[in-house]
Amino acid sequence: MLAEFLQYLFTGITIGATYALIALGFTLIYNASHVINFAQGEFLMIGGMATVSLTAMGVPMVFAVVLAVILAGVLGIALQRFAIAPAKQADVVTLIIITIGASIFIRGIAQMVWGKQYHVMQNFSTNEPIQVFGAVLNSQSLWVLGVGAVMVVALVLFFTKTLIGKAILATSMNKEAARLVGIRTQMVLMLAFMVSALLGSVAGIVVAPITFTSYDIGIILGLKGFVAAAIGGLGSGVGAVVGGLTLGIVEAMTAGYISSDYKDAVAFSMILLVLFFMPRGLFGAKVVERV
Amino acid sequence: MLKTMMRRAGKCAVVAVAGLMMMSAQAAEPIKIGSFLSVTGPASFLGDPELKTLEMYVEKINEEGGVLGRPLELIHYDDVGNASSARNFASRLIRSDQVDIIVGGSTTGATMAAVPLMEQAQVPFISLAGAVVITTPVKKWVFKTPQSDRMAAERILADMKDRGITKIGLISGTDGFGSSGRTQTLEVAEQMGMEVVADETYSGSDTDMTAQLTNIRNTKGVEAVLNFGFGQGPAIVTRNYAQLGIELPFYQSHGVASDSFLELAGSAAEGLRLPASPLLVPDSLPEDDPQKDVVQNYKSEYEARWDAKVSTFGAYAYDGLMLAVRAIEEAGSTDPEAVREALENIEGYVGVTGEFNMSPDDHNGLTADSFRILEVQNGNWKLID
Amino acid sequence: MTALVEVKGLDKAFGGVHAVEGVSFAVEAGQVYSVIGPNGAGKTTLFNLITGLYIPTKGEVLLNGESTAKLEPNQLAERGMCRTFQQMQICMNMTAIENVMLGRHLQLRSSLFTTLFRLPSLRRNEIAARKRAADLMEYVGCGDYLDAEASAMSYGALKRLEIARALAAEPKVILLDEPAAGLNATETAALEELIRKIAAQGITVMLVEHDMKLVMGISDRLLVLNYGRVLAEGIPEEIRQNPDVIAAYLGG
Amino acid sequence: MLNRFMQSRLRGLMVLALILIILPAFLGNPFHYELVIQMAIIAATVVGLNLLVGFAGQISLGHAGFFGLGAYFTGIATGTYGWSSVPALVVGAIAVGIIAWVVGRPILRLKGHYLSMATLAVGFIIAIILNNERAITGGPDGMPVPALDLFGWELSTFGQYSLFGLDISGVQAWYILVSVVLLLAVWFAQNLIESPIGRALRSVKGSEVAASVVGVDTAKYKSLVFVISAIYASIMGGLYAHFQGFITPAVASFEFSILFITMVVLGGMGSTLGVILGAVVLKLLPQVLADFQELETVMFGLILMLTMIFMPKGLLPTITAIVSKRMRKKAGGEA
Repeated sequence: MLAEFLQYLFTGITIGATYALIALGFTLIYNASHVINFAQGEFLMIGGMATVSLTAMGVPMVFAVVLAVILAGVLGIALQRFAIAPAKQADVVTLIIITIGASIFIRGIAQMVWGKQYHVMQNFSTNEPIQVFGAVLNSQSLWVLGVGAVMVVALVLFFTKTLIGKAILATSMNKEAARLVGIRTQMVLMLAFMVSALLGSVAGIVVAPITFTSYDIGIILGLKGFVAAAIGGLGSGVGAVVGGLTLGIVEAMTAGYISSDYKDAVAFSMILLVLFFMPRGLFGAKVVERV
Repeated sequence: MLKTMMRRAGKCAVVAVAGLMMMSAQAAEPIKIGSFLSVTGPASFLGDPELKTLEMYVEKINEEGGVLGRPLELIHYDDVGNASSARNFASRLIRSDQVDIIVGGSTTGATMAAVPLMEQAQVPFISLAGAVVITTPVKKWVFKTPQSDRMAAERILADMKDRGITKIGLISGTDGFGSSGRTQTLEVAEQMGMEVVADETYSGSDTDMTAQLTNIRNTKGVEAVLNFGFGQGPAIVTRNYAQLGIELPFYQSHGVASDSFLELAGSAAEGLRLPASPLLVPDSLPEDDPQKDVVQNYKSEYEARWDAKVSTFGAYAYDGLMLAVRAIEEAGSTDPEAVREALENIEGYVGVTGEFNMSPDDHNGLTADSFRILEVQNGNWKLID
Repeated sequence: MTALVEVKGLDKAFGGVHAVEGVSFAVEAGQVYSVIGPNGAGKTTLFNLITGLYIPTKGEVLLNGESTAKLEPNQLAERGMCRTFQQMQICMNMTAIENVMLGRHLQLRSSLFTTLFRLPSLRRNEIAARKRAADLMEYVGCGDYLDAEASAMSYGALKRLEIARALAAEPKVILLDEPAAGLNATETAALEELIRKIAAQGITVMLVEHDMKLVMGISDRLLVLNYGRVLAEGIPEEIRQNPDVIAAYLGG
Repeated sequence: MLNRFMQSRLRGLMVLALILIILPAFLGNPFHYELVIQMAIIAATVVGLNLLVGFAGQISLGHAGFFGLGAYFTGIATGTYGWSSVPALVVGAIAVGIIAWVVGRPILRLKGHYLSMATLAVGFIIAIILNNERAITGGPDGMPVPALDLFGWELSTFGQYSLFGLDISGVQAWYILVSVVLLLAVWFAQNLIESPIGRALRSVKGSEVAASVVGVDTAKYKSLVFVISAIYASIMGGLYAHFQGFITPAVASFEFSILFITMVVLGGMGSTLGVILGAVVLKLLPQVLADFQELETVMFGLILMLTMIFMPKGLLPTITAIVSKRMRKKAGGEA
């Protein structure tokens, strides 16, 4: 009984941590620019695929990871600079379509460069699973959780302790005011996209040994990240983490205890339920409309 | 370079270069072979080798003088694994390109979406997809080259029975391949007096199947586990299976019968069995095996041309094209009814997938025996029987 | 006779901060009733409470003797209450005249069937509504914009357009939230004239306004808010001489 | 003035009718007819979606769910239970309308991205159900759908018919049918938009607060337009099923929902003819790009992105704005 439960929990937390990292990426960009970036999943894909192909070319793992993350970061900046920034006045839906176009474009390039096959990435440490009260835990799960935790702490420090982080926060709260006090909002927006891309690519790298990686892995994981962000409440960092973990755990528990057929349906019903009672997600800011 | 250019340009119309060499072919109109395949998208691991095979052998046949003295022209579209675009491209092939025969349909969904059109337009159609519904009940104009999933289920369960297994745990994908395979397995198990005691599914995009496997492990009486699915899902299942330390005999379906599966699953695949065509183990076939030559030739030609590992899915296209050619030759024309009849009466064609014996009641022509049971040993396929 | 609008012990808190606290007053039909007070005194919040956009923390509002506690803004509109906004709410995706015709919404009930087939009755009603809207636009003084897109109009014209829209609904009481804000002297004078005309039609006018000259000139009664509380209430003469009011205004 | 008003109102419809009448002259073979027929079916669907997105400003990322439900209802009713097509389409539309009303009431309270999320979830749930209920829907491999029968007429794309003494092929008959349906869809949409109901809808997009204080029951109108657009989708889904002859759960998929909303945005939100153009462009693009093989995806993404960046208002509104600016300049120059 306990072993079973633990097993589902491990599965849920691992995948949930991935969702959380993606959701954080959504949150970051949403906060800075109020854009829902449907290309978020592609950062994840770039991270995993670039690392795999670089190591295959003989680049040592550590350098491969660093290069992949940098590549994703550059891509994030490019996305903001060339796709989002020129469309300042666009409608919310129009921006969504632009990011969808961007994600199709990135995916197409990746498919041309890296092909359509799935690729394997080795576990960072041992392949031997760890036994905990009869449940087994993939050692890579610990990496996912550990790296996830480090990223969250780093983000918190970034936003509370660094000037750049504070500038992003200020811009998200009031763009005009931020500009008036001398913050270069365009820079800040690019930065937000970059950090978000870094987050995504790191998630893509740590999770790749568990999920494999391919040019199209970003579609569904990106979508799940959006779901997680919405459950938690768009724009809330805590919400993104809680939303991601909740989604992962609910999926695993449903697959384990209820029906694997309807696992995804249950996850989506959960969103409806959450939004039904809390129209702005679990931790979403309560906004009073000014009229 | 030129080759890749050619592939990219146009509809991949590999029209005869052989025209100059063959006097008769010079004047002759090409025979149009239409194809719609899932070259990109989630089923690209099927469509990609299939297209490569078709391109390569159409070229080869043209170099050797074509069919009935006429060159072949391959007209191909990519349906991205989407059934409605498959249907639309099938319609384009029939109505706009006016092809003589169609060899294509990587997935069952794509095939079935095109079937009503083929039946109405009366165009011979050789499908490359697996599900038993494609040719059962028999449809006048529809044939197929892969063994059906039903045969795979029969073959797997028979092998289990030989090992004294009667209670199995089943885990399948929710995609077309997995869910049709699941249905067939449930039916076959009942006929063979075996019991499916656990029945789990996962969706194509899932990244962890530990929860489902835990359920199967905890089900009382499971003696072996069968995973029916294709794509990366079965590789994840295999790895999760190993991580959970499940000791029971493990079976996969023919959906993952390729070397890339071994790469993905790694050492976790050790000891698992699956039914496959002998293409994966050409060298371990006995000398007197009728398939030995054709299998070895296809493998070496494909690998030389594309610098990529051969897969059993490409072989479906090989057999499809060869059956089409043979039928046209026997019919002596491209008259659809004549070609259809010739197809229906093909007997003793030894292909890469197996030996085909078509009949009006059987538009597949293969038996479950054409599947060989392979086991993964030391990271390689090993022929069991 | 009961008051048209009666406010009883109204209270609204935003996360512990009381924007409006214990406010009570009554407006008789036909009056011009103004709410004044320094910035942040809670005037707009009060209007939002009265028109059902906010739900009060405590207290209630009676319209024609009926409690409005459970009524949505649109239900209040059905009962004859209409308003304009400090931050204008114009539908920029529509033409000017359509904005005013929107105000006729309650008078233009037509079934889905009639609409889909555009039956003659609908066409007749539309023509009449358009005529009425055009008249109202002339009435409030933006007749020049009959064919214009709302997005092409000037600020002052939009302010008047909003009033026209409210009037199109044939309200019993109209609430104007800072109608003179951002207007120049000439425009303000025109506005004062307009408010007088509206009041002369027998429509009760409630007004939030900063322009003292305007307010004192046209109001029958005044309510002075400070920090969400009632500082004073009465006719203009009383308010002018109220020492608390003077202190609040001079001190603030 | 009134005359001009009437003229401008029906001008778009007449242009569309004219195009549909002339078009067959340019259709070389039955496949071209098929493409146009599909375009028309999809176009009518997005005309309905545009009522919701373009006019009422409520984003739906799950509209294919209703399209799929309509398609499957028709498929199952006619295929499995032997109904005739017209009742299947009508009952399907009613059923889908009720479903839309039931799910619409709670989720339409949501705003912005939360509404997108909720509609996305509804679409996904529908697709998952269609995928999983094998016994009824045939599962992921899909199900065949019989040919459309119109009051005893069986309309197969391979048939031969005679209409008023004229011999027409099956695809031509279909072409006439969907042309009429599309024109009706546009006519209904325009009638709706230019009515008190339509104004109420547009005001919900323009300013929900303004709408509510003049008496518009915004919740009611949001539900109404949600249901209407779902009914559009359901009927067109049913026709699509008949036309295709075979449906898979992909008709209800997220990708399809995204395609619909992209057609609306690309063509021009709030422009009925615009979204039809959007449907035509996005339906044609894959056929054109099919020749580019591996570059297809890249080019599709690039075209989508660039169009939206440089024409954020959509194709048709941008084009008309440019044209009318030119004409004004010309007129100004002459005067």
